[in-house]
Amino acid sequence: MTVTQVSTTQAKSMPSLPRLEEMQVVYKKPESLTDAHTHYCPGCTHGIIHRLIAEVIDELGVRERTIGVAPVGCAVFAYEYFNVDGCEAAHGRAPAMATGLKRVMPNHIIFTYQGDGDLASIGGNEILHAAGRGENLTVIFVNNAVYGMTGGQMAPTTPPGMVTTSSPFGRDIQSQGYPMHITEMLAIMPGVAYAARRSMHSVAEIRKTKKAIRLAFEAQLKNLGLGIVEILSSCPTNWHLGPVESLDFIRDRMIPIFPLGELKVHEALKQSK
Amino acid sequence: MTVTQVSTTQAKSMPSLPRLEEMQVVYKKPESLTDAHTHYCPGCTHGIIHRLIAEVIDELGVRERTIGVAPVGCAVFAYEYFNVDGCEAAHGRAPAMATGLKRVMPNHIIFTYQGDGDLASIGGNEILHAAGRGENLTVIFVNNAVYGMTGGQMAPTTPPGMVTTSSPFGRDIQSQGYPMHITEMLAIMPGVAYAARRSMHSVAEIRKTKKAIRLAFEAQLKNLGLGIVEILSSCPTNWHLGPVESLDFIRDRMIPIFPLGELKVHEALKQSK
Amino acid sequence: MAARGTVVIDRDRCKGCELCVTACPQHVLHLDDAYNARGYRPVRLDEDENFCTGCGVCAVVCPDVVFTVYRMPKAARMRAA
Amino acid sequence: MAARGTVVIDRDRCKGCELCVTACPQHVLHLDDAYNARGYRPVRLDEDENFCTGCGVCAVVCPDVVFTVYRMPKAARMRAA
Amino acid sequence: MEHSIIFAGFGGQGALFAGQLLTYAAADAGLHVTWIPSYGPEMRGGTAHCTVVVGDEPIGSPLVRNPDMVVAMNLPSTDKYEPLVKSGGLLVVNGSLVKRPIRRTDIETLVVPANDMAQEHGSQRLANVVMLGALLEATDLLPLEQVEQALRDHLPKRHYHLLDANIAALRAGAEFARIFMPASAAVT
Amino acid sequence: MEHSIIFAGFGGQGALFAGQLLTYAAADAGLHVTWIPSYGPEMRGGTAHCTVVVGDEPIGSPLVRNPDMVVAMNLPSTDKYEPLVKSGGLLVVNGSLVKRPIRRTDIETLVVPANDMAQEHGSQRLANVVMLGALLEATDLLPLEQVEQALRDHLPKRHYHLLDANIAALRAGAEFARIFMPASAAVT
Amino acid sequence: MTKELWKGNEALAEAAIRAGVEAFFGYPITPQTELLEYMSRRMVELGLAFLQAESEIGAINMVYGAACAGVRVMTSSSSPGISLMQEGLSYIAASEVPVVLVNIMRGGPGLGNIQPSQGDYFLMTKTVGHGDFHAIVLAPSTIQEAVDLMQIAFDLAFKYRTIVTLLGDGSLGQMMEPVEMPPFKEWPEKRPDWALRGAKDRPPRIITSLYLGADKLEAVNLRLQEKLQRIAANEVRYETFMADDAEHLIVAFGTVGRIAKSAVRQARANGMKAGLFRPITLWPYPEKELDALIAQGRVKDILVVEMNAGQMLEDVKRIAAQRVPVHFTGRMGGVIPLPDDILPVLEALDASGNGQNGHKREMAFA
Amino acid sequence: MTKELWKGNEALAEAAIRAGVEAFFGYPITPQTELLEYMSRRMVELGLAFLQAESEIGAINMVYGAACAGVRVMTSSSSPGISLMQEGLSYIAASEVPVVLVNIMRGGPGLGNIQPSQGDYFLMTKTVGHGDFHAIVLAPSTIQEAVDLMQIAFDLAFKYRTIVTLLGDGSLGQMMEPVEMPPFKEWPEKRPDWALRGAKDRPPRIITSLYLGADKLEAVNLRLQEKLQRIAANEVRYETFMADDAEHLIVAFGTVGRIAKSAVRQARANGMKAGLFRPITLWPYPEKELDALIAQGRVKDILVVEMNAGQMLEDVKRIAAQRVPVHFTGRMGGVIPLPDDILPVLEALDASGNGQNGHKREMAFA
Ligand SMILES: Cc1ncc(C[n+]2csc(CCOP(=O)(O)OP(=O)(O)O)c2C)c(N)n1
Ligand SMILES: Cc1ncc(C[n+]2csc(CCOP(=O)(O)OP(=O)(O)O)c2C)c(N)n1
Ligand code: SF4
Ligand code: SF4
Ligand code: SF4
Ligand code: SF4
Ligand code: SF4
Ligand code: SF4
Ligand SMILES: [Mg+2]
Ligand SMILES: [Mg+2]
Repeated sequence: MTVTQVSTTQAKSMPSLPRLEEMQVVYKKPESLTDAHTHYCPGCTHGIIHRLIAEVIDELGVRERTIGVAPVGCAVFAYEYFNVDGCEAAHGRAPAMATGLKRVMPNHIIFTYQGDGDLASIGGNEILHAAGRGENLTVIFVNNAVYGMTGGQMAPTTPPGMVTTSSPFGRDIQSQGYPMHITEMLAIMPGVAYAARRSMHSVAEIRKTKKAIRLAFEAQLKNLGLGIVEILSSCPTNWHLGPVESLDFIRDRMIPIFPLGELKVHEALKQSK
Repeated sequence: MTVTQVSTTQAKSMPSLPRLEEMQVVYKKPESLTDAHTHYCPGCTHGIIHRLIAEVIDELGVRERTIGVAPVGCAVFAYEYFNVDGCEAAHGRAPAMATGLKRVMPNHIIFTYQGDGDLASIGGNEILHAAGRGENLTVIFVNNAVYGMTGGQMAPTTPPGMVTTSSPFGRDIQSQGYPMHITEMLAIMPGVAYAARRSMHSVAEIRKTKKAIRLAFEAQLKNLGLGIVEILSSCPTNWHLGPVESLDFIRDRMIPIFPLGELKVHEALKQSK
Repeated sequence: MAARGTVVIDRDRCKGCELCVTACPQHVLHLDDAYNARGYRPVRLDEDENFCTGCGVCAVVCPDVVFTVYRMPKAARMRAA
Repeated sequence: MAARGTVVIDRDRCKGCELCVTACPQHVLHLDDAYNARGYRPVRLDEDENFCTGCGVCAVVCPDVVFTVYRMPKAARMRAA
Repeated sequence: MEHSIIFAGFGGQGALFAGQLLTYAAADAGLHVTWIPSYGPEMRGGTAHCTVVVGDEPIGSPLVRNPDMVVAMNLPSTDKYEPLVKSGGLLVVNGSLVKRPIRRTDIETLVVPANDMAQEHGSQRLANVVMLGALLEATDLLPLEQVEQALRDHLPKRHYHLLDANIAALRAGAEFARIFMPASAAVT
Repeated sequence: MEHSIIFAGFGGQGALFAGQLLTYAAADAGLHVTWIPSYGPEMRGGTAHCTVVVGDEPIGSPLVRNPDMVVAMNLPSTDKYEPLVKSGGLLVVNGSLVKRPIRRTDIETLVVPANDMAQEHGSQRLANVVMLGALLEATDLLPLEQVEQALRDHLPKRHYHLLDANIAALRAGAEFARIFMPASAAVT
Repeated sequence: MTKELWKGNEALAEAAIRAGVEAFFGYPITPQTELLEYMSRRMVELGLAFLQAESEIGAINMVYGAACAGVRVMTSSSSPGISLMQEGLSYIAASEVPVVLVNIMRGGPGLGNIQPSQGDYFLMTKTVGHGDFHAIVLAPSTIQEAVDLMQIAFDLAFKYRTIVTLLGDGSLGQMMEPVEMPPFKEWPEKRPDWALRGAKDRPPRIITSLYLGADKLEAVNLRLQEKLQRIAANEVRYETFMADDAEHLIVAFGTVGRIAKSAVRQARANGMKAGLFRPITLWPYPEKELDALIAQGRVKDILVVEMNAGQMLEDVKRIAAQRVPVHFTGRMGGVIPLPDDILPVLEALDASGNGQNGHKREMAFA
Repeated sequence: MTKELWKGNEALAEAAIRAGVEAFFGYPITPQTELLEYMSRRMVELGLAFLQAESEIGAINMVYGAACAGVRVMTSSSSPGISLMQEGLSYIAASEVPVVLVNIMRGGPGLGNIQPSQGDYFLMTKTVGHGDFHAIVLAPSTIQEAVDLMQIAFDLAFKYRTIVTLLGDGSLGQMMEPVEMPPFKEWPEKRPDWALRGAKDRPPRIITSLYLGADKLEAVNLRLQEKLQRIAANEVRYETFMADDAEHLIVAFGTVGRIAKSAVRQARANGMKAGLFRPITLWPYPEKELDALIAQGRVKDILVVEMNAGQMLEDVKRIAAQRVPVHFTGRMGGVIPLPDDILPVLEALDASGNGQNGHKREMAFA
């Protein structure tokens, strides 16, 4: 990171204040992120999720043996943002690709980062069976209710009535189906060690999301099975809302359909909490 | 049907007995089955399931507007046994093919007949999304714990420890995963109007299975959404057991893993019961 | 007890799996010694001590739709009894 | 009340989404009028009535890792107070 | 004759619509014409551009490497396309947002304070038609009236109340070019 | 020389193993040989067959349309292969199960009461080696000893206690052929 | 002339509506998505069957199902999505149900990018799946032509019970051009006599691709091949442009075909005798027609231009049979070959008196 | 000679073990299943990675993942399963990771049947997915050759970072033949310098097939094409049999290649000057070698024999370039063409003095 400009306050900082050097850094960019600027739209919470994952990797000290699997979706370039080895899966197939990696490197930490179109639509079978097999993988499942990258089409997670570019009259559950609760479905499988749904809409939830991500990685470190965190995330661009209003959309339109909470916590993880 | 030989009793039937003509036929081959002899192994309960479906189609009087979708699996020739229009889906894709048929002929009755390899393994995503969309389809899901047609490989439904041709040391849940409960997973979806697991191992269960199949068709007739009946079925050939012992295997080895019962019954179906 | 029903067996459909033999409550079904056209020993109705009741259980368990089941109408049964 | 902490802003990373502006409990963050190299109005720390506490909330909500957050060590804070 | 024009700007600046307007006008004038936008995830970069090719014979490629003319509505577009304009071509720059000098000397440059002029007509959102007006005046691609008609015919219904403002802004752009365009610049 | 032999019977009759035995023996004798079974869902039909091709040059097709010899262990196999045996070829039929006459006159036929003979050696399951013994005797495909050795080398371990019975049955088959084979039948 | 400006993807969609499409199943993928989006509004308005499938595999198998009902059904996608449809397409071809498929190609292989490409020539023309079959492949070079070809796509599909593909690239899908939309087409009410509509007053019908006996499957294949030969004999389409007296013959299809036309015009203006042979059907390929042109003896050399590494090139070489040298130039990865790329090659050929024989693929990447 | 009888599928599996395979992901499908079944025992015994995937799509993407770790990984399937792998294979090719793939072809199209076929020649050689690339395709005609080619498959895959395919058919997979198994191969401990093994003491590595800029993707494609040209220059394999003085040259591969050998022997015995050209690499095709043979002038006509409707035929015609007539005979749907099918055609050619030019595909289905 090149700090291009220090905040204006520094100049006019009052004499009663200690100088920067005297202060403690309480937050800085995690080592597990590169310096690259992301291509995400302003206010898109994909970026927050990236940061949380990187923080967890830092804290667990596993950066040097972590491999990230990027999806096809807005996060397609995730491999350029994480400071770990990375690869690019075909649309929906990240859990299969991750399985291949993990099976030949069981001591490495493998995570997938997948959108709702990627994981819940085209990739339903791959996540289902990775979970069924109890693969020791960590899955970050970013639910933003639409296909962001391709321009905001309906996803399996789109709320009923929501207008998207492929549901111009609003999602009609009669003909276009109901929002899907993949995480709930996965949670009933014995191969799943940790499953939670969290959200990006508030500071408190962001903090809880980080804890969930940490547990999903710990499940892998302890070889307990698959850890998955579904994260309600914003898509200001395709929702046609400002970044801040998008958080309200998550709260008001998504959470009622996708309740937050932990759906499955393996016994062996309960200590760590 | 050509009755090639009447039972020996008829010859020596006692005078006190009424002759055949005086009796009432209480059971005969349903109209919705053709005369073709099936290619199933002796004692394979695929045949019973076929018959039950045909009986239900007869009873509902929908034979002339029913279309069956056969799977890739031992039931690949199902279309030759049902006396209805039929087609052959690619492996696992019957729910998608059925969706295509139903969407262009919403007043027809479409059912798929799928094995556990077909539905639960390769075809996981197609059934998931047909259920998610609440397609008005009837799905008969024949769980015989193995890939019958290809010679008895492990399926997602294979009990832990079971030796198959691709789990020669017995299914090891650590590396080969846990038996999958697809029907339970589907049952939580609002698009699913009826979901039940039944079995072929006893007369009573066969009777219950028929009721379940009937409800799964009624769900479609009433446009309530997807109806699915998972049926525990035998595979004497690949289990290397006699037909009768195979029923014991269902009872003793499968039912403990796959409990029987109704998992979901739409309100509107409860009257019909 | 006398027979209250009977079954007609489509011999060439039978694969000799014995599911019906095991299931028949009256134990009146047995495998024939001879083979049918498809190489199986088909089932045979053999009423010695017991008699077929036309209960239909054999038809329920048979995977190959071998049976047509007949039952004496109530009236006839009365007459016979 | 005086500042107990501060933030360093990586101006060119900022996309001006205002998530931090809304979230900052001290309301000390605002968008700058000038554009940064990528065409966005980046955020600025503006302490008038309120002061940054180094609480880190801005860093928590920022999607673009714009902030480095500093806090006065307890000892120093005591001294300052 | 065949001419290629690239319109480029930030997402909301209406570069794509300006190009479409020209395209409609050309089509209505019986010319051959193609319009093609930048597409795909670049949307998220926040910039957008389109290429218009007009001619009196069927158009070959809808895309060009070195356009005859570029309408650059912001700095990144200017940076990107200044080097690409065909030698002898024309670069129309939005002077309201682009403060740097144009370095190329083998092309004609027309700097239009489009946002400021648009604001005078009621909204910065009209900067795109201001720029288009200037382009039309500086070239003989099409008569201004043809584009005015296209505006009347193709302005989306929801913006119809802005028709007059659009036409005024278009004319203002042309007017500006009439005054400020170097004589040599009647490229086509 | 190149010879093709089809072994066919019900699933449990061991036609595939009889063919493999011949294949092992041929390979051990340094001949070129291929063995290919019927495969796939036909297993469920309950019948099984395999084709063995032996020769002193590399084998071309492992499959044949008209085999030189057929060993038919049941009626369906006899029905299926009688018409296919190459003219001048040999059909060895299991007379214990096939009661109908053989109609072809342009081929040699050897009817072996294999099940009955096998039963005499302890198990009907030995019918396959009885048939193989007869085939070997009726032809000069390979010396009997070569197959005896193959039995010793390749009989699955779990059946090893049956080795002697197998060899005895094999020899009995040969013995039967020696007596009952029409002189003209030494096909190869 | 009642021309309107249409975006390629949307024009294809509307053209399909005019052609009588009754059902659409698809999955979003750039640069094809607007086709699906247009359908999501238009078909619903018209009460037709529209469904965004869970994946391309879902989509093609839904198409397969609807096609079994004797309904006019289509799907559209772009390169990676077409790869995923291969199994389904092979089933459809073997089952002989009529289906229309649009492929708006993008840069590959793999995820590649979303720019225009012709990298799927082999994939589309040689086979779209396992086993012996071909789909009819129509390759329009303008939006108008795409619209017009869409009008015959369902006819061909139903006439031959086959897959008909419209093969375009990202630029065709994304660009706008003036287009004259055709009127709505009339179709008979009656469904074909193989369609699955319920076994009422007739024996059940079966649609399958499974034939366990080798003889049976061979018979099916012979019938399929015979049909393909009929198509090859009757359905070839192509265009020539200044080809009659051409010494340097460009062979190019689709978008490159139209660009090559500009190049030919420029070359002629520069005094070169250039011409264009543009196959419109890529399968069946206009073999006889190209052969005849070469046989006339005026063509001194051929320049194949493609937006790929040289795929149609193989067919042209086969047909040219070393009678004239066949050269190649092309761009890949989403770069469109412009007249600027083509003219220098033509000039070099003109200057060299086309001495060298054979394929100079190096030129491709100069 | 320490030959043992091996079933083709199992021999291939054991050969892969000897060649050092470290991971296998697959899905059952006849007539390939025994390969997977053998691996399910053998690899587990050896402590290697074996997994029966949920589908062929799962399998190929697991293979993709494992290959990114620089591990020797393979999968196997049969025709419909290969169709499903197309997208994954295209990603693998674009990402340039080494992978070995076995296709034991069956009758198609669609579900078809499980009998031997060569119907996937186009699918395997022209492209195994969208975009511009080829896999190396090795086509053994005996089990021994399959075993031997498997020994070099991983070398080729790693040397060129490419997909290497072993292409057989149901008869190769199902038959047994005497085979000499090679010893276990030694491999260096070190993983390749592109492998994803964790960013320890080095910057992170990325394996991707996404290149948004057209220029970047073109550069990748140029590198890919350059690599393919290197392979084409160095890795061609073929066999000739009595071809030196042959007047009637049969061209056939795989199982048909061995059958044709018998036919050649018989034809020679009948006094005809027949010979065989058998490509072992189907991609790269032994073009120069076949060309040279024709150029010698002794060959009067060519007879292509395939277990399909005439696919390799197109390549042979391209290479023959009308210098000699190219005829075709073949069987489909799982029927194997026997010497009995081939000899009459040879005889007809011999008798006719091969007057007619061109392709008599009708013969195929006599
Ligand atoms: C096989 C295939 N089908 C379709 C696409 C096009 N595509 C790219 S991203 C995407 C959807 C992404 O949506 P999601 O997974 O929700 O991620 P988001 O962009 O919303 O974060 C699609 C359909 C593709 N690249 N490959
Ligand atoms: C794409 C594809 N993959 C694999 C196969 C091979 N195959 C045929 S049936 C089958 C499994 C059938 O098992 P199941 O669905 O459980 O049905 P069952 O035979 O047990 O009734 C498989 C893997 C195929 N035909 N197509
Ligand atoms: S399109 Fe939506 S999900 Fe994608 S980067 Fe923009 S805001 Fe985020
Ligand atoms: S293999 Fe198993 S499932 Fe298939 S027909 Fe035989 S017994 Fe039934
Ligand atoms: S009807 Fe009942 S009693 Fe009669 S044979 Fe059948 S099972 Fe036995
Ligand atoms: S159950 Fe049916 S098939 Fe089995 S023995 Fe009885 S009659 Fe025969
Ligand atoms: S650290 Fe806290 S007080 Fe300081 S700017 Fe950030 S949010 Fe505001
Ligand atoms: S949250 Fe980050 S990107 Fe958004 S305005 Fe604040 S500092 Fe800038
Ligand atoms: Mg999304
Ligand atoms: Mg099964």
